[in-house]
Amino acid sequence: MQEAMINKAKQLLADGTVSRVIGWKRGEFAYDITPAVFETAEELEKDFVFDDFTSANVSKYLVKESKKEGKVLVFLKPCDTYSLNQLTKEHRVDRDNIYVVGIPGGPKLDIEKIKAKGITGITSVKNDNFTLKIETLYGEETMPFYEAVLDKCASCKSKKHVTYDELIGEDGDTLESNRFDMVEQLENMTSQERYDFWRSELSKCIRCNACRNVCPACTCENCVFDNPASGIDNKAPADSFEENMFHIIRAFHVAGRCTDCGECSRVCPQHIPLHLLNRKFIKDINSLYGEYQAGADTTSRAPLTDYTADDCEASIVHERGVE
Amino acid sequence: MLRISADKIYELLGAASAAQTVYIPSEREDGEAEFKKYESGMKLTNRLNTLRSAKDFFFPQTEDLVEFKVDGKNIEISDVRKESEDFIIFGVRPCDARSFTILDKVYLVEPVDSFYKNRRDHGTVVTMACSRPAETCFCQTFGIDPTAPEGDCSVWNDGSYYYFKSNTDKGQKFIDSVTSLLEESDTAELDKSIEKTKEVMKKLPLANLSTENFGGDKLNEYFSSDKWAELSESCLGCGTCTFVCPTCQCYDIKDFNTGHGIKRYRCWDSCMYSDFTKMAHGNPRLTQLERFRQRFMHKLVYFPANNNGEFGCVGCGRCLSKCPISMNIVKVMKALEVK
Amino acid sequence: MQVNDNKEFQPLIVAFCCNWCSYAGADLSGTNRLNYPTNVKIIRVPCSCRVNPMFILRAFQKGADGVILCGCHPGDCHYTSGNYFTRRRMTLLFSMLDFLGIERDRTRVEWVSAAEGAKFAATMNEFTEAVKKLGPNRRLEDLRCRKQ
Amino acid sequence: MQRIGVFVCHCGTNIAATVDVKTVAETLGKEPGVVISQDYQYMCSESGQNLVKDAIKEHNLTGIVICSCSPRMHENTFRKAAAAAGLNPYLVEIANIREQCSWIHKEIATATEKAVILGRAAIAKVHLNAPLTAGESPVVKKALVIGGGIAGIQTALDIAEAGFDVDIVEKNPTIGGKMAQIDKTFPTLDCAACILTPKMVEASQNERITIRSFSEVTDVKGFVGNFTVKIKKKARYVDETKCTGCGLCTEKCPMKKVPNEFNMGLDNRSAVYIPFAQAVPKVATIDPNYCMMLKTGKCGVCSKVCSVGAINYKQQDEIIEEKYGAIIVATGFNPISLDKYDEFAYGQSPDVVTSLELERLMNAAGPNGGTLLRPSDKTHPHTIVFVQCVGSRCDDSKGKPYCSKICCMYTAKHAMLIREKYPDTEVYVFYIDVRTPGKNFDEFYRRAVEQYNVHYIKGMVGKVTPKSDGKIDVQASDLLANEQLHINADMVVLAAAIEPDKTARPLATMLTTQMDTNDFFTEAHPKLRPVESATAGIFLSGACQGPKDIPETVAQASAAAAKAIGLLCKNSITCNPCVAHSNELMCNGCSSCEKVCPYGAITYIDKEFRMPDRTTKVRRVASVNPAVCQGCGACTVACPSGAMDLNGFSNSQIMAEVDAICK
Repeated sequence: MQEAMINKAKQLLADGTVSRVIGWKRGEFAYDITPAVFETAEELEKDFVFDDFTSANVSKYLVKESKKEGKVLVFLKPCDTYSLNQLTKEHRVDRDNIYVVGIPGGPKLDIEKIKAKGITGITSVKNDNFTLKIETLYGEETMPFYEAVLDKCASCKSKKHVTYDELIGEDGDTLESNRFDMVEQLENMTSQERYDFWRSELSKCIRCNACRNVCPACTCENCVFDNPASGIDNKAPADSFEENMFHIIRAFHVAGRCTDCGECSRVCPQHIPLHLLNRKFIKDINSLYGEYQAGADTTSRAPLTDYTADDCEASIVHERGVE
Repeated sequence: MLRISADKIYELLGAASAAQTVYIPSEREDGEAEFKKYESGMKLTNRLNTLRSAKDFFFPQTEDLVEFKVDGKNIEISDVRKESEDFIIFGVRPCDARSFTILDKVYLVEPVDSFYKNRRDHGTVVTMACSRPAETCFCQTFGIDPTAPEGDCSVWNDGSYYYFKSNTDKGQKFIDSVTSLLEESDTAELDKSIEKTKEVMKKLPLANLSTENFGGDKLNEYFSSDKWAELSESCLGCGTCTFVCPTCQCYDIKDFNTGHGIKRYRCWDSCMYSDFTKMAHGNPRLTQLERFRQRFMHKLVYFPANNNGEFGCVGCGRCLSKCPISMNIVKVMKALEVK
Repeated sequence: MQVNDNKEFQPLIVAFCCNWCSYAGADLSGTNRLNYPTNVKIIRVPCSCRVNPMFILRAFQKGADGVILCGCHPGDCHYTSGNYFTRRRMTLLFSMLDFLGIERDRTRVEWVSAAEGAKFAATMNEFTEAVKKLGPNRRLEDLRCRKQ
Repeated sequence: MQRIGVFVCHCGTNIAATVDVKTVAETLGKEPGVVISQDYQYMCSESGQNLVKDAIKEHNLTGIVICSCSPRMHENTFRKAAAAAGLNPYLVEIANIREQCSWIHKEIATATEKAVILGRAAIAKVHLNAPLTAGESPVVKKALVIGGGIAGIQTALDIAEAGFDVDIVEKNPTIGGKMAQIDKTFPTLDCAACILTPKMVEASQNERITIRSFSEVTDVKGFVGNFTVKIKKKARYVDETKCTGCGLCTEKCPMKKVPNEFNMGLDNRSAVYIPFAQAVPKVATIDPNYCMMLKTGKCGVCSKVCSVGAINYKQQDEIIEEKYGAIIVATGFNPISLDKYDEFAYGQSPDVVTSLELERLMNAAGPNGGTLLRPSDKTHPHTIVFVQCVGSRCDDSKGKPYCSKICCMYTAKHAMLIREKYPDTEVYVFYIDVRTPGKNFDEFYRRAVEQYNVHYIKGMVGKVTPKSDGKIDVQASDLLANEQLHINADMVVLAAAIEPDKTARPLATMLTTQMDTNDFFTEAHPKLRPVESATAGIFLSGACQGPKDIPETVAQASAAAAKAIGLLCKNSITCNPCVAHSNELMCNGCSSCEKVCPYGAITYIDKEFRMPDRTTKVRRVASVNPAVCQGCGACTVACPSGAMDLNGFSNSQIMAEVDAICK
């Protein structure tokens, strides 16, 4: 696949279709891959990588890159295409200036899950028929591939590319996923249990803003949390309230716009399951206002900028589930 | 050297915690380690290091500085400083131990930061030598010997025993407080284990990373390097690297209206943020390129320039594993070195 | 939160009322001398759709024990569609608060027309009682703001 | 530094009896920024107002807070007082300590405490108030009426009468609308053409009225007082300025087999046609779907016979752009299609007709010259059955949930006319209810029943079956007698529900006006602003807003005209300054705000920004038209970056109030 992608990129660069390529660049280790812009065939040959660790959703870079001179080639996994559609819909990218090559999706690996097994000194990770063979400074270790799969891939919602100019490989379809299971589990807890769960999770927050800054839906010119005029700006979780506030507003601002790409939870250095907040909104929207998948298209009205006269009342929150 | 059998280490921690609060690195549910107040039954982590660095003990993420009580048109100013209580941080890794030396150079020089000093005076740092360095470790680059940690008291673990050596009066006080549990022994077993570690250190992927090409005299050369654009282009501008970094020391001062007054507090800031050092005219570092450059120039050029060649990095490797896009100081150093 | 002499817990209730219906409804309950507790403090907004979730969280942060939002009945919005957006926004916000384990009875949306002075007073009485039962807001408070 | 004045009103004892006003004034006087705090018996009285005015001047106040009755009562009074004293009227805030404090609480201690808190909230808000100036926007003194039926004609006449230019855009070749097709009108039974056609002529002769027939609105931009409208003038292949309406072409046209829409397809017309004798403008139109010349290039008869050379086969659609200050929608209605009503055999038998078809069958200018004959065999019908509520008051998906309102009356009219002219004809009317509210309406209906012996039967028609002998079997139930009936009828007339014209929905989108689920335009307020749309400058005339009979339509048409005249006679409009505005530096251009704006006040522009690094960047940013924005604030919450804020109710002002209350 990597070869095919490099060749495709070289061809499109050579024939002048695009002037730049967004992809992933090899790092120091087996897993530390950085999204990067490639401009020449040499750079692609040298550093372009596509493997089990190229999980980063690069669609957000298009906000900046699509406004530069010349067309940009971007390799998007199925989940990433939803993000691009949403950005297109919100006029945040110049779609005409983007050449999308759809590539197969995951499952991709989570190095943190491997490290959590106590495996350290990792020098290489190989997938041998769904068993990971991990070379370390302290000998070889193995673990089942699926135990190291990123959470976002484990609950994949779609293998379908919703926007592309060209595909490498076959296009897939949307999947029946179990992505709302954990949300449902929490809904079935008592209010106190939910409170305790979220307190223990959100109290870990160091307010590094990685969740916000990686989020393809968070592309505000000036985020309310960075803007002293908003009255809610802050740089630190100075009180448990600030932790709640930040994450509620963050999730609310992307409600109906979040495509559930899962990047927020992937990048959280504290492993807070932030995607659950987004999924709670998605689940509510689906059940209260009809199935809606943000980014599935570029024209439909978002649930929060739409209504019907017979929408349910807010009191529905009081009427359902466990207190 | 004084030592204690590994199975008795919790007895020792229990004894120490009777006199003052002891913090140990311990694992939480998600497998990450963090410093927690020691209580009976807790276990030391097997992870090499804590997710957050130990700097929090002396330089917490938020800290109240002063309070203004407002009643109508009257404003009363109150000092919220309190004398810290004595505490022990047990199990600080050599890299984090060195980070305190770096923070001291910022906060204990005139004008002394009284908040920092207060905590520093009351804290005893008990370090733990490394025996299983990770692939992300590069403390050797900065002249740190992970088998010979600094701190008030150094501890080694060869698997069967913990060995103790004091480096300061505070360290000695700690050893004295648990001396009844310790026994004198030779270091033959320990030396063997240290040798093994040193062998591993030679094989570390970043073992050959050198600071040779960095330092205060490289300012012009690196500041105007054309590498920054490429290095910074995928930076998200989040503060993860800064907040997990044991040596990052920048803070912002903010006021919070509590309804009955104003709390003025400081909190960590990140040079990666768009509003870092924002002034009336805006941020002097206009794009992420300048912000990104600032972080690494500070650690590799400005800091040594102002501190007799000491670098602002200890090679703990936290940013290597935590950066959402895996851009880090090692990649920067390697890229800048290439002519 | 206020504590009066007999130490019974007195919740602080913030009520956002739209100018055209609910604020007028509140005025009408005044005109008709219909009592409701002093705990309720009204903030006038042009339309219920002006209420940002930020305002509601802010109220809890600064010490409110309950927040209620009142607007025109669906279909009667002075601005045609404002309260329809309010309804969706608040449904989702309240659901999220509930999901985080914040007591669901601390928040409410009620449609009160300019003619429903009695409904306004009844709603406020009822809501104040409900919040009183819950006790002080502890799960969504900012400790820095707690009165000493 | 703010210099705020606080004025606490006793309102006689209304406030002072339960609120210790002295304490309130004293306590609020200690608030930061407050330089004077006074109480007074009646703040709204002239002397009270003078107190405020003097204080503003004496203390050079930057803002005032009045603790008094509801702002809905006296906000304007105090704003005017402030303005008179040289303080911007929007630097006034009211703390409602009467309706929302003294009148509902009994205990002085707690009521006083609450009054202080409400006062504090107002002070906190006024600290952040900005002086606002109501903007002005010029008014183009010309109106556009969309639709040339009786509603549109009446509106146009009234507006022209008031001295303003007005254009009527009519999609058909002639104005006149549905009323032109109607035979007689209830409850007076005067002939529709006799009262309508003079109005049509009047409209055409009025020099302030321009009739743009055979034209459609294709685009509307702008806002109240300043709309720019694109009108497509469809090619009629006849030069209107030359055509004299002599009708020779229509006579000579060899293509005569075109269904005549004016007669509901009950007879035929030629390919070049004038819809009816009194058409305005009386100009021929060539139907390109049937004209042999246009279709095959062979014929050209009309061109040859036209003595003035008006025929122009090369004519093209033309787009005209005009500016208007007000737009009146008068798009009217149509009977619904009865395709889905197999049970009534419409489409199966030519003798099952709709009421509008019956109008043509009975009309002197209709297909039978005014003699009522069965369409099938041109014989005189002896038994006629009328079926009411066909598609009206339906809870299924086939019909409409509402009452079409006019059917009861026109059916009574039809029944009566038939019985009058053909006493040998038995007339049955099947109804659910007979609804006759209206002046002289019930009397009219009773005449039908009592004087003309029309058989009114409460009950539904179950099935209509055409029989081989040309008769029609009507199976129905009589609910009062509780029996099943079979009527052997010659004709069946269906009172089809009426629905808004199909062109209304796209038009509503262009106008950014609201529609209900039935596609009727929504009025700004169902009771108090029934002829205005919620979008400023757009007015509603006639059945486009809901089912109406002629008198109601004309009444609403004149009312809409009056509203439009009220707007047109202003040179400029004062805008409400409490409107939304976007901080362009923070705006993402994401379009969220536009989607929730009920008025279409938000547009997007590509704007060039000078970046701090001296480069320039073009970004899409929202721009609020203050003349259109009504200040609801929906956009401020939809905006994720907080770029959108509302004057007078800004984020910081509301949060300051929250803070003050929660102190």
